[in-house]
Amino acid sequence: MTTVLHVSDLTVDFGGTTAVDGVGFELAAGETLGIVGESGSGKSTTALALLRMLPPGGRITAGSVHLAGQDLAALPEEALRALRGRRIAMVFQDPMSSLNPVLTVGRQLDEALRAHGSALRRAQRRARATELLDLVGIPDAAERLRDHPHQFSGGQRQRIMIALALAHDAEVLVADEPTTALDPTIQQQILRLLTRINRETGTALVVISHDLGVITQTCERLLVMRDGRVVERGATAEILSDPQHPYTRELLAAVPRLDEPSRAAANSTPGEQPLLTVRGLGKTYGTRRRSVTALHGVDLDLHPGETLGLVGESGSGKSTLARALVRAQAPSAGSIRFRGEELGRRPHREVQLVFQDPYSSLNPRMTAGQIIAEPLIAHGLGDRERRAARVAELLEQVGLDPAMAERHPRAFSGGQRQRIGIARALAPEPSVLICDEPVSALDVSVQAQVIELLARLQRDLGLAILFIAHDLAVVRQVSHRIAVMHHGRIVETGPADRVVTAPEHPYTAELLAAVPRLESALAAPADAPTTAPLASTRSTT
Amino acid sequence: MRTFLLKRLPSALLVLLLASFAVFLILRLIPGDPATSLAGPDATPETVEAIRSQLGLDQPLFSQYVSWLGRLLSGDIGPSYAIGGQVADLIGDGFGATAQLTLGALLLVVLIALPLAVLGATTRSRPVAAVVQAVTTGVLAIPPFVTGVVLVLVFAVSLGLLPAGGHESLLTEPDLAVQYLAMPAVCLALPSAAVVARYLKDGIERALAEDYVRTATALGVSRRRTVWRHALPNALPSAITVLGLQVGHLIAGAVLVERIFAWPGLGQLIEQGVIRRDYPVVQDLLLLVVAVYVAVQLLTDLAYTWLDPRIRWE
Amino acid sequence: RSAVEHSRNAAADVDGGGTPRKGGVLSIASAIDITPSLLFAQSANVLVQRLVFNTLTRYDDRLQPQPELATSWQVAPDGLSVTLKLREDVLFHSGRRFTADDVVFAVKNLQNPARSAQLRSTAAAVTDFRKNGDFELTLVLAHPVSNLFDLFEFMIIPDAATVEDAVAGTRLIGTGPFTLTERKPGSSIAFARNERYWNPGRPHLDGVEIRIIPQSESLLSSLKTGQTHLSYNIRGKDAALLRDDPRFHVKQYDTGSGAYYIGVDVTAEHVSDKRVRQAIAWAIDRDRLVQQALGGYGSVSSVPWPKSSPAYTEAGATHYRHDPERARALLREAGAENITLPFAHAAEPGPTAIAQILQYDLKQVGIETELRPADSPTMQKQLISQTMPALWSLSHGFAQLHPATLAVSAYPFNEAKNSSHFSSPAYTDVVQRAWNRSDSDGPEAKALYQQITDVLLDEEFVIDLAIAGLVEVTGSRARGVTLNKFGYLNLDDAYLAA
Amino acid sequence: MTTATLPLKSPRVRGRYLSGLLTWRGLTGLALVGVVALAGLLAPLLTDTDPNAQSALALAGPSAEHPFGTDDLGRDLYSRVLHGIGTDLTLILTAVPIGALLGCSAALLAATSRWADLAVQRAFDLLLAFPGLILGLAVTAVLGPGRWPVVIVIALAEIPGFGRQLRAGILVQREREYALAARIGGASRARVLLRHVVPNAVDPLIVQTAVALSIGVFIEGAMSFLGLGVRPPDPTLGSILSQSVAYLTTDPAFAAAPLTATTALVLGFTLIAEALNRGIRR
Ligand SMILES: Nc1ncnc2c1ncn2[C@@H]1O[C@H](COP(=O)(O)OP(=O)(O)OP(=O)(O)O)[C@@H](O)[C@H]1O
Ligand SMILES: Nc1ncnc2c1ncn2[C@@H]1O[C@H](COP(=O)(O)OP(=O)(O)OP(=O)(O)O)[C@@H](O)[C@H]1O
Ligand SMILES: [Mg+2]
Ligand SMILES: [Mg+2]
Repeated sequence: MTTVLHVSDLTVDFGGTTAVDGVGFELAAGETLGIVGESGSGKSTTALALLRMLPPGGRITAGSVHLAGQDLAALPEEALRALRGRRIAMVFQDPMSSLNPVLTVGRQLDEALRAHGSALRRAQRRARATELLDLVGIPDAAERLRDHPHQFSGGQRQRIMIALALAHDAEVLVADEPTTALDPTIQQQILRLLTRINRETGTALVVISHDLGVITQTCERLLVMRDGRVVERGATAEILSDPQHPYTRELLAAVPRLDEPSRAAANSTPGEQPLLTVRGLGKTYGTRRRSVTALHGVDLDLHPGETLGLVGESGSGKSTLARALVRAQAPSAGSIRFRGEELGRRPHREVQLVFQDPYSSLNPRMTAGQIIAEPLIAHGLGDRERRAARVAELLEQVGLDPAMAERHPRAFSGGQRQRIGIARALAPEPSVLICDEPVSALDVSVQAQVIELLARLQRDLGLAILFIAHDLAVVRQVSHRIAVMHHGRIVETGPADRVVTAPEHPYTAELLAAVPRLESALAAPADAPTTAPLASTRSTT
Repeated sequence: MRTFLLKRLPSALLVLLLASFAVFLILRLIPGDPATSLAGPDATPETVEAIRSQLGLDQPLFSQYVSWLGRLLSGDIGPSYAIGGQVADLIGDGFGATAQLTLGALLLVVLIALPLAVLGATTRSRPVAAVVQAVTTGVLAIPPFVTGVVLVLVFAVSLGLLPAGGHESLLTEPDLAVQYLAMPAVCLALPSAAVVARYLKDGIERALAEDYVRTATALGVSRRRTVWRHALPNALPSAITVLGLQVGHLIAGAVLVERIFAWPGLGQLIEQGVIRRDYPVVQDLLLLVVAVYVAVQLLTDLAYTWLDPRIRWE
Repeated sequence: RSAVEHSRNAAADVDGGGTPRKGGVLSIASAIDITPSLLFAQSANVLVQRLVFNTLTRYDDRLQPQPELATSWQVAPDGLSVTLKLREDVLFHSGRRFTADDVVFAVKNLQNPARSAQLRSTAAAVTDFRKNGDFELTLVLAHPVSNLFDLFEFMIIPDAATVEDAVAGTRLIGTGPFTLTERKPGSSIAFARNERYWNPGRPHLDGVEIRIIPQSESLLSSLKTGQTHLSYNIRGKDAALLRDDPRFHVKQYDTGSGAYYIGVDVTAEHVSDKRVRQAIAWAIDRDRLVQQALGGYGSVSSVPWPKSSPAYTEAGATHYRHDPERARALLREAGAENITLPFAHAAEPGPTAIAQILQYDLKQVGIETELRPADSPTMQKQLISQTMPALWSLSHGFAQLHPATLAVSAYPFNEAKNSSHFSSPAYTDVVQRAWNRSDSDGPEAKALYQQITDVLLDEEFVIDLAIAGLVEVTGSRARGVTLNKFGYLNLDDAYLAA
Repeated sequence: MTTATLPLKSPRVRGRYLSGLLTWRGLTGLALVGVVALAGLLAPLLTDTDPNAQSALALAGPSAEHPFGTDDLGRDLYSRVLHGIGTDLTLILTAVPIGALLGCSAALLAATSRWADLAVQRAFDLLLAFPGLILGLAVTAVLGPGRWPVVIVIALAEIPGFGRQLRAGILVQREREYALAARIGGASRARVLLRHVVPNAVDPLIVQTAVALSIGVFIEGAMSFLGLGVRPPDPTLGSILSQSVAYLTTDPAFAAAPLTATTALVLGFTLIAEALNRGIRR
């Protein structure tokens, strides 16, 4: 096997702090390499450094990146351009902002195709673009070339990003968290696609993910990173079965497994009377002429001290439901009763939301203390001193140092921000906490911290929690009951263990089957030659 | 598009009505009156009174306003007081000339601002950046009345390349018209071009820092194409808004520039109208300017939604 | 095609030589457009009047009337009537023949207050018309009128049928050498040769074009680039530069283009004392004013009369000189030291410069002034409604002819009603006596003019400062251009040299 | 909305402005504005010549006695330009804040309801649609000539700029999740707007202010040219400049000094604006 990519001693500095410290690896044609590691350990930075596309302020201070004999770290910009996209391609971590909002998806694919002076005619490029979209499972591909990115769901956008990177059959494909926004079924499709490409065109793959299941399924070899260094490397199966470094062991231990039974019952016992009763909830977005119905008559009960897990396809209406419950959006139909009384138009003090994206929900101009104190001020709870005491207490409850109250959101890590969001939601002493994907962006170790925190709060305060997530293993672990959403409807509700082990609805079964497992990977590498078209079961718009 | 217009038209009409009221009042607030202008420098107060009543200026203000609106709606706006001729003819002639001037200037604004902005946003060479900077600010610092006079001195008086002033219609004598148009249009366009260039440059710089530009780079799209095809379209919507605002400034600037280049447009007419307190001319003209401006705002909003697909969605 | 050439093309090909040549279009640069409603009045732009129309008589350089539409005239010995013989070969542009009825109409037209004619009082002195055939008539006067020929110089003969169109600015029908072909308000006025003009072989020119160029710098540039051939709106300082340029011919008219003055409201505090007004007259450095504000084109003068006036005397013109000591002494005497007065002026650059000069000179003798710039219509409204502040500065005309014309026609000097709120029986008396007489330059008349001058110099309700030069700048090709005493442009003999 | 790749110890907001200013752009801008402003401020110390004192020596070129020469009325240009800078700065430093305040208030008003928004937007249109000449004439006519009309016309001209900027910022920020979070937390509409949305929407205003200052100088000049400016004989940069236009061919030195001062001011404002802008973006 020939080596296509040879990275040695790669070091990246951000104005004094070293983000990547002496990373090195080799990649042969047709090989697959996974990179895992703590959030902030330098995974994305490494990937960006490979193409020399570091954000302003970042600099490669040492090392080399040899692609087929050329050192990318030292190549002139023009020569580098000729390689990017054609020989080494990249899928970025954040699909939402990585697509140009004012160009149609067709135009962007076209740009990618013509970037390297390909001799294709206009019509040929069009055909190829359609093919690429089709490949990543966007239904109705030819039609949708005319749409703009905002007209696609988050998961679809992530797949468009992948289609762009596939435009030129590059020798190396670097995929940074390619499936974070995807539910298990679609995630499965994408992973199969990557595997297939790897196998058919001999493209070497570098996959970055915090989801060990994903890595297991796609990558033969593995790097584990921490604090900018590679702490462990080797064949995936070996590392997973016999981790050497303590951090790797920690990581593995924290991975929730789908086959572990729910721990919720041990944690708390739900009350008899439902706290929150939702009946026939409907929500339609858009104008009369062009509307999207996100919720079709959803019924839901939430009891005190209970955690209800909510899973479902991306775009099935989970966030819409969450927002309706906290009255951030008026529903188009149905009723929401809290303790038997209809909720008013304004947000209710006792129903609070923890946002999907912690960072954007924190006001960048305020300190953590101010942010947590806001609901207290709004509801006129306590005077200045009492509020300060309460903020300190809350911070301690979520496991943060009260001294951190003076810091701005920017100065916290992802997991810490998530906890600030939780502290804020807890401040007005709610009895219902709605958590919208509180862990999707976190690596397993931080994820475990957050889950532990929620469990403790439920135990101590008897909170009712609606827990929305993609990751079924986590959901099973924390929930008393699980509800499954599909196309704006709840298709199945039941005790957590029962839903996972004996799904009643076919969609639930499909979802479960798609979850990548560490064990299965160890047993038999994901081959399942699915050359069948990667058709999607869902249709968007 | 239809719904957009249907939604916007009522408020646009309301703006026009308010504007008519404002125009009417403002004119009456300015001291001096048409009768004294008409009566000449050595008139007696009696003569002035006679002319006032002949023009109906002794009527109560409100009835003057109503009869003006009535005339406007009936389409017969009548003769001017002091300038001579029918107001409609005066405005019609001036409108053509001013449209020629402002549209020419607008075109220049785009032609100057676009390359300047792109150059300023993308250059890595400090001297080039400094030159772009100097041009965009120098032009804003030197008032058009100086620019205009200097242009005339250089290109007409010294070099004899262009006529010092005057106007030909683009429709009948296009080759001559362009030569007459050159200096006034440049003079009018420069400050606006500087402002638009500044906003555009800012927009391009911001777009260049976005993730989607990073995507284009990662795909190997060339630097030039990245700037023109990926960053620029994102900077355009807000630049279009600024351009729309500049139309107002161009119309206002026409008053100065038309004067310097003896350009027979609405700016001259407004100035003459104001100086002679020719109420009908000024009133109708200002209302027309407001209407044009409101229409331009409608157009920029339309362009905005066209350029930025996200807005259509909402 | 080059627009530069095109813009000069107005002057079509004419063959060389210094003798009058036929053909070509003379292009005139004017800073101000005409005001159609003021066609029959003296206003800022009177270039059109004598191009399209004719007058009855025309003054020569010695202020002797010469025939124009009137071939001869006879003033009755008692001065109560005048008999005119008219040309018989004159056609209006419409083709209609000019007759005595047109003269009758012209006089009646000026009597109409809506025409705002400054010489309305003189026209109003005509009480009856006696026609003797189509080409002879007698005007009967209420009293002897000394400035009768001023009226004949001033009064253009319009076509009665279209006079309303004329004041609306849509159609001008006269008997003059040129016919109006097109007017673009604010931009240009074009004329073509009147092929049936009564003066044989005239005019030489094919046509005339007046271009309106409000900006002084641009106006100057249009002359320099050959776009225009003639202007009367060149600022003094620019004229001074052009004087040495062989491509231009600069000529000054004795009539001047009006006189700059400080008007005084004699009912206002402090300045109601005539010593204060005299002090102001002493305080001004008129030489500097002429030098700095008029570029040297003008002459200092304490009286309204330009050199062309029969009332002009050297002693009068130089009565007040720059003498701050004397001014201060007068102020002390009047007990008006360290006073502050409001001072209105027009907001245009020229008047603003003048106002600042005056302000500075007054400050040197202890009179603070608060400048109040206003645009011309505002000034005019204040002037006519007599609501000017204590001091203002403006310019006035109508002193270039018979002194009586000034006192009965120019508003600032009007004996009956003026912005200064000034009236005195002595002034009224002397003005009426000067006006109500049939001769205008006999010794007795001159004595009366001296009396008027004396009253003006003593009372100083209008403090004259300087007579602005009437400067004609022609490109070297334009020849034979003249103005009448009211500034009407006469191009009968004008031609464009090669 | 990326949660990763965020610098952990990024400088604070104030720090970002400061670091923006401490670049070659920012420092040059500060130096330019500083020198000109100081010259204006210290005019009485830098020259003891009365800026309004006239003499027979008109249009003299630069000399020891008159470093910039004299104007057409024989006044010392050095003194006039220095005092003119002072006047200009006073004018725009009064007018721009007033315009900013009114524009921002209007934007806040617009944020309260759809109708208010519509009304405010159309009011801005109306304000922008009137040619400056008319506005200047009307204001000067009502108030009489002097500084206030200039201040008012500049302020009126600036209102829509500030208003639109802030409104746009509010519209964007209002849709951000933190604003929603504040609402769910129970904050009132006014509190969400004033405490959360506005502080995040004001960044562009700092740049807008710098632009507005340049435009202020520009408007002052235009008004002087039309004879609507500050009451003579008080010097302003605009009035000296418009006076000098008549002598551009014969005495170009007349225009040089005011032109240099204006250009330096505008260039300085622009550079500062750009520097701050870059600072924010970093
Ligand atoms: N633009 C930047 N300026 C300064 N520091 C940066 C910048 N981008 C990243 N860093 C720092 O570099 C380190 C590595 O960041 P990187 O984005 O590579 O992490 P990661 O492993 O991809 O994390 P995640 O799993 O959250 O995506 C972090 O400590 C981060 O603070
Ligand atoms: N503001 C909006 N306007 C129009 N359609 C919307 C809007 N927000 C959401 N939708 C649509 O409503 C549907 C449900 O969206 P929602 O955000 O509730 O999905 P979700 O289940 O939370 O998905 P994910 O797992 O990706 O977060 C989607 O089809 C989406 O396209
Ligand atoms: Mg990352
Ligand atoms: Mg969601």
